[in-house]
Amino acid sequence: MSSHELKTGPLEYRTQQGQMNILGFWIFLGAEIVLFSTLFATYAVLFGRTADAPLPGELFEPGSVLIMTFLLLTSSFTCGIAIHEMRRGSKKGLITWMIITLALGLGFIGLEIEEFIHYAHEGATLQSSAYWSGFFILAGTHGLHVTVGIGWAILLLIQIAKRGLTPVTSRKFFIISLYWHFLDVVWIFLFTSIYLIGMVV
Amino acid sequence: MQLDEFFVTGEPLIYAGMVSIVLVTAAIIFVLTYFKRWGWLWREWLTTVDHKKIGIMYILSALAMLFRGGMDALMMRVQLAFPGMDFLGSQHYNEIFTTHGTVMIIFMAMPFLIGLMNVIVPLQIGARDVAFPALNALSFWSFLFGALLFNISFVIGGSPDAGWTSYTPLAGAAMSPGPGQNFYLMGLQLSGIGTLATGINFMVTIIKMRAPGMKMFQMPIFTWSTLVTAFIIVFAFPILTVALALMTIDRVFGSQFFTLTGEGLPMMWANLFWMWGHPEVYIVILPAFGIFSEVIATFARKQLFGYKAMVWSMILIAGLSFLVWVHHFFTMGAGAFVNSVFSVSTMLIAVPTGVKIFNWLATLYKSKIQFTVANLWALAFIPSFVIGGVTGVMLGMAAADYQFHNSYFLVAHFHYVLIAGTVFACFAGLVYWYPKMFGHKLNERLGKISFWFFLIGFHVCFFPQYFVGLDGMPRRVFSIIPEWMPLNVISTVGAFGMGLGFAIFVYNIYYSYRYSEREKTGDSWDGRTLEWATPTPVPFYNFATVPHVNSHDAFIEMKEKGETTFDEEKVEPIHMPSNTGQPIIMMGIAGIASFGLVFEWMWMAIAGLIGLVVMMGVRSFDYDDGFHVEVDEIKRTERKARGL
Amino acid sequence: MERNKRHIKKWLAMLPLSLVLLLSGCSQLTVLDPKGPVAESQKDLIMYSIWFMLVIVVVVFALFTYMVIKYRDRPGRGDKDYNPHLHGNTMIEVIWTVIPILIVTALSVPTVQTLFDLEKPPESTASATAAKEPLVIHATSADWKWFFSYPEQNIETVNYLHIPTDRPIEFKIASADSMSSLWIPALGGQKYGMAGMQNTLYLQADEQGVYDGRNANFTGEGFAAQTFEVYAESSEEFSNWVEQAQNSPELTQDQYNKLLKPGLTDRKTFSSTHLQWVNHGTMAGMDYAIELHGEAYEKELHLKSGDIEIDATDEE
Amino acid sequence: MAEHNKRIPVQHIVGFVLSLVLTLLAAWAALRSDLSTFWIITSIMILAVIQAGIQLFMFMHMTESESHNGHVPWNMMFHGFVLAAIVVAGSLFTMSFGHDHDPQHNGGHEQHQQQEEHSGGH
Repeated sequence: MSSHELKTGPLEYRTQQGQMNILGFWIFLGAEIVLFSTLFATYAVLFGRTADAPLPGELFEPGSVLIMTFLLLTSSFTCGIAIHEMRRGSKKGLITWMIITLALGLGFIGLEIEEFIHYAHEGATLQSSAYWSGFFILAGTHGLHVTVGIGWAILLLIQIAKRGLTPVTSRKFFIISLYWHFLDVVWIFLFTSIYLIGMVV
Repeated sequence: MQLDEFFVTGEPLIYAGMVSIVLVTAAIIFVLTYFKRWGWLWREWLTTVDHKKIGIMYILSALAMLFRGGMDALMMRVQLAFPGMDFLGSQHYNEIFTTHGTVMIIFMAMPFLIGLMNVIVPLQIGARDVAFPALNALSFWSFLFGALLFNISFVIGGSPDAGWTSYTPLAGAAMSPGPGQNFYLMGLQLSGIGTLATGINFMVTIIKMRAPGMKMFQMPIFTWSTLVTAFIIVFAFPILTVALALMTIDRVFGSQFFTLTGEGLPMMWANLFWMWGHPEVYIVILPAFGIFSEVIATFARKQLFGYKAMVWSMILIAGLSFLVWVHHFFTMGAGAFVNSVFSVSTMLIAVPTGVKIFNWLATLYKSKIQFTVANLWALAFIPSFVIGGVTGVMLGMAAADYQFHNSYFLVAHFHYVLIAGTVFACFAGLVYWYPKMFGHKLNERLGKISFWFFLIGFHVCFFPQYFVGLDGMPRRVFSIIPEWMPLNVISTVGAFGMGLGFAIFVYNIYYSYRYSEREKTGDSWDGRTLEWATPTPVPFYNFATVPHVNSHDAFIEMKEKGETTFDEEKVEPIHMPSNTGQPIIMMGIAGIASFGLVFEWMWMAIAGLIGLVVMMGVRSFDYDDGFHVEVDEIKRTERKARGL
Repeated sequence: MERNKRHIKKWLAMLPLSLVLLLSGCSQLTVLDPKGPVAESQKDLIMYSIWFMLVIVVVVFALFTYMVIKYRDRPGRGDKDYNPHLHGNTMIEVIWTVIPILIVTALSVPTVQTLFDLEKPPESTASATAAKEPLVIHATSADWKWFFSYPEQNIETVNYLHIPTDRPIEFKIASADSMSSLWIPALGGQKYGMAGMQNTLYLQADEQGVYDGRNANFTGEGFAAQTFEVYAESSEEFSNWVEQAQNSPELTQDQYNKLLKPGLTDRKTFSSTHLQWVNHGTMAGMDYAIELHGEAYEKELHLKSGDIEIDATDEE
Repeated sequence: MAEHNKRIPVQHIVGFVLSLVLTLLAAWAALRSDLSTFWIITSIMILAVIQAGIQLFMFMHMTESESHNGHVPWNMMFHGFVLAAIVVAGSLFTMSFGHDHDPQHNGGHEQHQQQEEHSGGH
């Protein structure tokens, strides 16, 4: 609970509380890795258990999946730029790049929902087989994380508009940037192990 | 849903339970209203973020849960001693062993230890609170509402009845329809979230908030055990979260993870459950090791032997704990190779554990042992735990495990490690730190009587179970063949001995509250670590001035140098967090959402979920930065506390 | 205070002693009184490990007793033999790290060996004749009963089985619904039965007799009653029994479906097996029972202890 | 320190380009190359790990010293990934390796074989 404040360095690291919140979030991300890996493990073990539902290779379309991947990769990049702007002391830059990030995220979510609806029409739903349960819950959990991230970032944008760049607001933005990049990391593995492998095997 | 489906009907024992719940609730409401204590309760306890108060609430809840789980145990023992009496029917017996296991592990052992961590760890490292005090309160309320949700099941909706392991497909929607199993899933889910938050909280606290000068390898051993435990929690609990979520989705939304239809794989549940479950065992045993180390070192009046080896063995145990989960289902038929791998990794855990046992023994070498009650619990742990440990190695030998598995041999083993390890540690820790928490010691004479009843009762109860297990008695049966009767009767006698020991312990709390001498100094036992450097009762800011630490056993060094935690020259204003009602409200809403999901009332679940999201938003916009305690107030408080 | 300490001593001295006494009486315990080569090898492994464990227990107890008595804080002891700053000793710590490693190694080797041996049919020990082909029996559990199908003999029994002695039995274990575990402690360790999967367990009886078998894995309300008896008899007697059984009525699918319904049932014998319609151990057969009786799992049996005993006396 | 005030975030741009290239490479390997299934899976998993590293080091500032958090973030990520490997590989090892999932088809643990059978049915 020390209130000593450093005079230099990025704003988000200047108070001990700021450092601790960021550290706590890193630890939380460690837990998130395990959370997703459990879903990956379930998916992997249930691979092939499609029962009467269509096979993944029949439904996956490389085109839309690649677009989704590029949307998310780009949003991760723009989110990085937003933090770069924040560290340069530019509130406007931060807000602008963050809004771009969210727009890309929304695009990703839109495509994912469309994809899920398409699969459901083809007869692959949460209920249709163990494999598809694994697929929808794994991809869905990631999608839910992205959605939560968008809502969270909107709250933070309101706060920064009101309060400007302070150790507290910049800490909050730094943390959500960690979250956003992390979702990109998860997506890379999702893209690789669900879609690419699903289309190969 | 009809009202008679909502309430459990037809069991006299459960009617009695309902009546007592109503009476106790009415009594509490009456007392609070009559003495006009509602405001006090809200300000001092329900909204508190003080780690000491949160710890005390954890411990009190855990004691209540110990009572509940203990009653379950006694009922089971009565049934097994007199199966002909038809005391419990099969269904009722199944519900009771399910709730006994779940309550004892999730709602007793873990909260009890987390409670002790809460009270002690910040004091041991010279911190003024944990890293995230409001999150800490949130953890507690999530545990409490989870526990309430789980415990209410026996009067509303029906208890879960698929065992604390809840193996699918038995626990799935097809074979266990109704809210019972949902209570298990949601109760554990809700409290599990809090446990994960606690893990993160304590990791950050210990890493970032140690007193100046205190290096990692100078931390008190209980703090080390907490750090290692927090690490295990962070990496193990997400697995449980996912497993529970998947089964919930299976049951409520019809997915096919662990079902017999849609090519589901029921055994995957067992796999995920034990991937969490085995680390969980170490979550409840490592803090116990830490407590024993503190207690033994204090009452042996001697430095802990092999401090570094103790720390490294804990780290090693933590690592290995993630690599042995398959030994819980060697008999699933994964083949000789898989079983060999996990058999060897399981037995390897005996190595660091053995090192710890020998280090404790060596701590006693050339010491001056004082047989206080706390130390009796700690000393009794060593031989008792060794019996549990060696039989654990026997269970780890997969080929032999085919005969031990699912038998009372296994039941005896895990009670030997969990009671002699965790429960003894809870008692040792509570007795040891009791004066720090409540300002007076527990009566030693009553404490000793309760200790001997509990210890002898424990061995009488569980030692025969090894043999009845080798005679082929499986666990979880409510009816037995005549050959197993004599040993079961002996077991039951022992169980009542333990019950009596616990009752005396509880009476001792009341007796000591009335008659024990109040503590005058903060150093009740001539302690070695920083928690004893604070005055008793501990001021809410813990340390007026934080000492500089150069060694473990920091307080020994301070006493040698004549230092205290109140250096008038150096007092500065102290920044403290404000109380907040958000955690209890947030978790109350989460409790309502969970309750809705238990009964699959979607309107209620969705409304609760929206409320939860709104509360998170409120939290995000809350910029309350706490307050400062001024120098004058600190000086006044400290002078009064120290009688200066 | 003083009396308590004496208690500790007395009690601690008695514990290992009682352990030895109890162990000597152990030969009556089912698991330690094996009736076949599989249980024999497991018993040998258990006894082998028990001796190690006993040594560890005795050493720790002796050290503990010594420390507690010698270094207790008694009046007039003063600072003799008291060294509060003794912080460790690398040499001795290495020793007590290495010894457990050696013990673990000594336990691992026979464990792994036995594990691999148990995956094969036991080699015939009692009879001098050459190794016989294992007798295949499909053991299928359903809530809360056991079906034993003999595909070669084309017979099926419910809740009991006959086996010839001196011949390996190859159990093909599966479950129609909840996960179960086939355990005949006198003949050897258990293995799970699961729907959609098939486990193989080799057992063998060397001695004739009637042995208790059961489901050891919790399956719900009727779990305690999910038991069966194993009749191990000479191969002639076994052949006679098979002949007799082959004269029993055939098992119809309708009848089988009724039997699958959750509940208790008494012994039955049929001259055909259910394997002709469904093998619950395959992916195709895993949802057979649940599709058939999905609703029936909700119903409670209201089973009391007395019900089970009546059931047992009904048999034979 | 100086890096934070630079106008153009070189590190981010490099990271972004790299991640695009790696994604396309993985997609090519999976969809267009003639590699065997085993090598495809191996190579695209390696590419994914490299990409994850890019995010962690170049975007998330996992190791910057101004955080005053030392090696802890790195430590958590490292152990998180170790555990992920244990959970995924361990589950496959114990759930699929030795089991006879489908005795009639006699090849339960070889999943693609199973899959062919399924696709045959369609």
